[in-house]
Amino acid sequence: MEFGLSDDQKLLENSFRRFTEDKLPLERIRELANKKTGYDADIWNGLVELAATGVIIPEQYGGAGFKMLDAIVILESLGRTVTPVPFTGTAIMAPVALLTGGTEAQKEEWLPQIAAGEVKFGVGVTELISTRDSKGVTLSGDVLNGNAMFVIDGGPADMYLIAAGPDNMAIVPRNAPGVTVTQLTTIDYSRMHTEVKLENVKADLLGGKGKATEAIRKCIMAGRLALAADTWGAAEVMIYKAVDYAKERKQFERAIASYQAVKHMCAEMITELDPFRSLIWYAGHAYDEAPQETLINVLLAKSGIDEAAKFIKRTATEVHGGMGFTDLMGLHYWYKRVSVNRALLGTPEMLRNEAAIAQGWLAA
Amino acid sequence: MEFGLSDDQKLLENSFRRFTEDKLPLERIRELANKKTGYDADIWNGLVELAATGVIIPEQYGGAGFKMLDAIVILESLGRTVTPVPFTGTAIMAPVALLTGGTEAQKEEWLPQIAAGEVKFGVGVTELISTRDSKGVTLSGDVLNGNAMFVIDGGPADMYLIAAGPDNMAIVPRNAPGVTVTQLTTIDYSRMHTEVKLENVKADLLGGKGKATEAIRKCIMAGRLALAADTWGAAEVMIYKAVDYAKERKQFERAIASYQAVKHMCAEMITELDPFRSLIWYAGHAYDEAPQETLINVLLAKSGIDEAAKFIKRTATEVHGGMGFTDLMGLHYWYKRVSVNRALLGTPEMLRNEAAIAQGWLAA
Amino acid sequence: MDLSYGPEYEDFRAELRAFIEKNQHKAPPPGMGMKHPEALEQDWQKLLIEHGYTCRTIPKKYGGYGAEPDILKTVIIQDEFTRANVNSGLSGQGIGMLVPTLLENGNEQQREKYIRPTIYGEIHWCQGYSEPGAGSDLASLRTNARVEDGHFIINGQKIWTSGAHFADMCFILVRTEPEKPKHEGISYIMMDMKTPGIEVRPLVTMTGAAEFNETFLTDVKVPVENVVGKRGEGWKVANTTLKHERGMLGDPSQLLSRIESILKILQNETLDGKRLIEHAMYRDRLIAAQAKTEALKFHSLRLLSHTLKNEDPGVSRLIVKYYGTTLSRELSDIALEALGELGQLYMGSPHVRSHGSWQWRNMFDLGLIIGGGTSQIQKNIISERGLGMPREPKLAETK
Amino acid sequence: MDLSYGPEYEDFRAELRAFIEKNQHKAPPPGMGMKHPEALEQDWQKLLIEHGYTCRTIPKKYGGYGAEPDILKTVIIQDEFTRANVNSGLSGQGIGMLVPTLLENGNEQQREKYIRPTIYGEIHWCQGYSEPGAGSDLASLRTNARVEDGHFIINGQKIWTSGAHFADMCFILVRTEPEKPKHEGISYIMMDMKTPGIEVRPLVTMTGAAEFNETFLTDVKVPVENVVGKRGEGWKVANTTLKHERGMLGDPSQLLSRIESILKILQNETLDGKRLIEHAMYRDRLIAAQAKTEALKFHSLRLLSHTLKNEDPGVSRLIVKYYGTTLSRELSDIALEALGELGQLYMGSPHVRSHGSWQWRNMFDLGLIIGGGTSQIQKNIISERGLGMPREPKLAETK
Repeated sequence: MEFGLSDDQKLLENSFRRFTEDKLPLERIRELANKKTGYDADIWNGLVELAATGVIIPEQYGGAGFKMLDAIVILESLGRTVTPVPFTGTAIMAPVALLTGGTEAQKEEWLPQIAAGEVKFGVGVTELISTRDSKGVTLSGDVLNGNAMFVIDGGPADMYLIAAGPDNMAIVPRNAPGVTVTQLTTIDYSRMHTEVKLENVKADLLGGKGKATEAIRKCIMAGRLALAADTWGAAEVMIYKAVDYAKERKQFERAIASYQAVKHMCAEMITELDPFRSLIWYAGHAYDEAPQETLINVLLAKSGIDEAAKFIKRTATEVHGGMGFTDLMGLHYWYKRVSVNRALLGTPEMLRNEAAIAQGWLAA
Repeated sequence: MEFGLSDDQKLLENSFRRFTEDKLPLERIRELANKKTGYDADIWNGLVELAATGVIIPEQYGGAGFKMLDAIVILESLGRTVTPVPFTGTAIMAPVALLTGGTEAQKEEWLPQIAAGEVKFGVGVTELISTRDSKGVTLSGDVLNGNAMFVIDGGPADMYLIAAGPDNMAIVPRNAPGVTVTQLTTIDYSRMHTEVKLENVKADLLGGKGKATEAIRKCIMAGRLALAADTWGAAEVMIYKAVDYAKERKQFERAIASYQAVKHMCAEMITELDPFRSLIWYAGHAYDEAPQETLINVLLAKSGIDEAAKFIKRTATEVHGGMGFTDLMGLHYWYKRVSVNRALLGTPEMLRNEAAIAQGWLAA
Repeated sequence: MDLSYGPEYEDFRAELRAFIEKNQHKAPPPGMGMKHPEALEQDWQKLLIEHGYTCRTIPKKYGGYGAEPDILKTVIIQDEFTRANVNSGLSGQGIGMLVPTLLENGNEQQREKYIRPTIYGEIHWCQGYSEPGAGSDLASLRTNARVEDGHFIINGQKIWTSGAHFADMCFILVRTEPEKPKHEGISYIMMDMKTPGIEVRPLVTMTGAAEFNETFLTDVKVPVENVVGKRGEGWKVANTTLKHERGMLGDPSQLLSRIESILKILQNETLDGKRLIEHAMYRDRLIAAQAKTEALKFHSLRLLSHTLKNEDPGVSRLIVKYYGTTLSRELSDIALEALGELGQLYMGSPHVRSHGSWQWRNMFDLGLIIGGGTSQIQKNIISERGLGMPREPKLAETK
Repeated sequence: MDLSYGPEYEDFRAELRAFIEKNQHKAPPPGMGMKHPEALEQDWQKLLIEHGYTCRTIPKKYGGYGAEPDILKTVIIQDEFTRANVNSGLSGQGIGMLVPTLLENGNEQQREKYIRPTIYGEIHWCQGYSEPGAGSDLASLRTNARVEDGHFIINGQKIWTSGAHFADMCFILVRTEPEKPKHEGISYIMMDMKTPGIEVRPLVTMTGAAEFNETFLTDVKVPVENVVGKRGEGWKVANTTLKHERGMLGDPSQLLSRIESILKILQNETLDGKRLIEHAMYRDRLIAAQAKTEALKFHSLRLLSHTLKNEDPGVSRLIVKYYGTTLSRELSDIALEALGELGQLYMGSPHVRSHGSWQWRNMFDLGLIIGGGTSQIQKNIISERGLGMPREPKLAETK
């Protein structure tokens, strides 16, 4: 028995940290953010070479056949460098949906392409979590109508998985007739989500009509977990950037890191952050090894790390003083990444409400 | 135009601060708390001599004929020394109810006795704010049945004003047949509230049947305001006790007041506290001068100072370190006073909900 | 307590309401002040000054309305413009900071020359205090000036010079006596932004906009008579100004109008078919923030009363910046969090609410928490000056 | 990650469940440990040790079960006792702190003499560390001992000696070499509480109870062989113990069972006819706290894994006390606030819930935040040792 990363996972962690840190010095992060595409071919191809896009895809479909916890190790690294790639949609949510609910033919068609980096998926499930500007997509016969908001990673996607109610999910090519894709620009320019409008689009339904209930459920769960791991990585970096800056920056003839106020801000940040890594890990572990425990742990993990990151993004910026407010330090790229993660696939308040229902504390 | 206390009010403030501080050194506070009576004859008589029990009672009924803001000045002082007297029930809530809704005969009977310190009133309105263990008192014909929880200052009271629904309030002697009084012991031993059970008690109704609607409304409002002012006074003392202790206490060869962490805790406390004094003052001013603004300001003032005091009671204790946790320093008497004030006549959550309704933000 | 709205004030309010009603079509939209005042703003400002609705207490001889301080009128003016959501005249660092400084520390000639065009929006000012290495420790600034031929020759770099790219003038702190202890060698100088040697570069912030600038100074020549107060006393002079700045930042009427805007969001937007206001969590937070805002409103009145009577309100004044900026951030947090994913959309995006101004506001609020004395500095000030706690003890010499 | 509950562990759990099921009628109620263990507790403790359900890894020769450390079994034991709400054996400072210290720093004779009776509840210990003037700065303690005729003669005053009035023994820190620097002149001594010269006075706390004592020591004679470790090395020895204490305080299974209790309150109590759980605010806060508790649960497992592998988990260990105690206070806050006025009732009052234990808990939680290193000290440790930030700089000599 051991709670923690295996030696293999530590190697994986090291190689991805090296890869993302090499690829994404601050100037490159800034440059790519300014493009607002949520994608970079060079990084994407590198990830494919490292077998990342197929991390949870079984070997029989051309993937690495690893577990969700391995994916989390990668996601932490991607968060650490606010990596502009459609990884959550393509390499986590789409494979989970396909593996859970796809027909054998659908798996054989799409999973090898994902693993090989030949296709990028955006995933539209927002309306199953909450409705604001859109009531989502409806299916009548085999035709889809409606619009899906905040399709995860929809910006650079070639293909979409769009939920139509809780039981159906359609595989929709971006260029299919009747599909209109509109980019939604959030404050985070490192990933691009979209609105997808469907007008009489003929549906290829995941697993057939009414067969996607479980696929959608797990796809949302995995997406939330991915965002939690991404936030964890980004938030940890913010803390250490603050600590390092405080050690360098002098005011009143002292490094500001020697002021108790600054020290305590840093102590509070790491305290809020650190335990959630274990909860995220456990939720990832449970995904494969103790499925019945996954849902509640994912809900608690994402809502918890979102709250911790809210505190950290502000406090780390304050430690940086005025410099934290400028683009010179670039801290805001991390700030914005965790801000948007918080709002996607369920705000903390919504997740906690769901957790009450999931535990039977409250009627659904 | 001037926002602040008048010269007369400053004199009033000084004389009450001197009086309460003289009467209540820590040892005396401890001694009286251990009695758990919520009353001390010596202090009560002193307050009567200072005309405090009749502060808001018009001169024609033997009172001082002052305004609510004057009462607030007194209440702050009483809070400052966690004074064990039934002032809120007797000198604020009961006179407001009588003045607003009493018949001339009722006013003439009770107000002079209150002003002269000859009678102490407990006031039972809790069930109009929320029901938990009790649904309150009902009136049929002219007979009362039911039980009233958390009758303010009911411990030392001779008389009770008990609401029976939103429109009726009964004047009930403690020793009337059918009345059973049970002391409810909270953590705060400086005031004693009670449960009052009524079995077929014949009612003397304030203003007559169905005539007490406005009296009850104002009585609750004034009670809340009184608790807010009391909390303000108690919380301010906690801060200055913490500041003084920090200046005295040395650890690692320095006064702990020179540590930035301790300084910032004190700065945060005073920042949370101070602005609410102005809001409480304004609410007290509005009570007489701009009645239509009173309700919302009272709701915001009490809920706000309750939250501030929650932070202050904990932080002031932490500044005192282990000593704050002991009875040696006695800080806990203030801690407990503000804790109980918070829960009485509406918790902050309930008051904020009421504020939403009062402003028409939400349907009642 | 005397808040009686006697007949004089009721009349005043009625007149003001009538004025706003009648003239609001002439008013520019309430703006962020990120550009030089144009004719529209200048005309509106002129009208407001003529009626005594702005620059009320600035003496007539300098172009102001010349009224005696009158809190109630000040409050009524604030109230009514906020209520009507009508532009209440020019603000900014010239009117807010330089003018009070000149009134307190300037000589007659400087007052006559600069106050009138400043309040009429003809001269727009920027502030040159902070430097990249001198933030909280402002007095460690290194921009310096030597004197040659009746001129200061200024060299160095300033940061956070908001509006420098369209400002006409800059009031700047420079080290004129480098040999003196750090607080004693500083002078407060008014500098024409058209002087050769000034280069202004936009400073991009986290909001993506360039609300501020970096300003590089190379042999900038400024006449010696442009010093305000005495040479070497700039630190004292600047502290007058900083005091005014800190007063500006807790603005409760701005916060009150922000609460109104959030309320509209909560009433109009829905989540799962239910209005946001019916979701207890957001409503509860908004009202908790409203309580603090109302408290700040009356607290400000109390401070004004003290000011009028020349009383020192002690710690009560020192808390305002920390309280106000923290509260402001909480308000924009509430707006964003209630809006969920929609709250994360930014300028130009489809579905974005209020043009993304809540996100802008939220980031800028964080900037305000940091700027003009971080919260940590504020808490030092509150505890030391307000509560009499000891200053950071002197350190041993390190080698 | 290997959390597989293989057949060995499933069997272990099944056995344990059967054990609890069969024997729980013998168990004393889960208690606060505020009295000397009596026969009932001692018998239960004996039964648990025999089955390896407590004192599992303490060597057999000292009376323990003598098992190899096995995290999964530790977790299963914790889980099952918590789940069944059955007394999981004796705790307290003897078992929690002295025994590990003796195992690490004691000599063989001391181990043989004290460990067995301690874990069997025959010798109950109290701790004599803090003094009225030595709290966070524990090493400034002034209780002293001189040596005469093979004995320490101890004089001074200790505070926070919980259970001193019924303890058999006390492990105490005293200054034995006053001439040495403050950390170097301290010794760790085991003292019989029946020795003449010891006076124990109850220390009333804010809870109204006397959970602690003040202990006055006048010429108390203790044999020199009762020193643990070397004379003058007591600071190091005590730090072993303090490490164990800090480990104890973040106990997630206690927090998890507290969440269960609060849940029952929210499900059973009503406000205005609606169950408290249906009031969004309390529910939301409870689940936010649950998230932190679950995080702490897995965090603790992670730390245990590190410990087993002799790895230093760095900052991750240092945060536990601060995180756990803060969380614990938030939980008791939720319980009290949800109960409204009823939550303010205290021991003995009509209508009081859970005998007032939530109020007691809430105040005691604050005591835990302060005790054993205040939150401020914890944050110093986290930032300095965990994040490598500079220690408080040396001060200049003041005169």
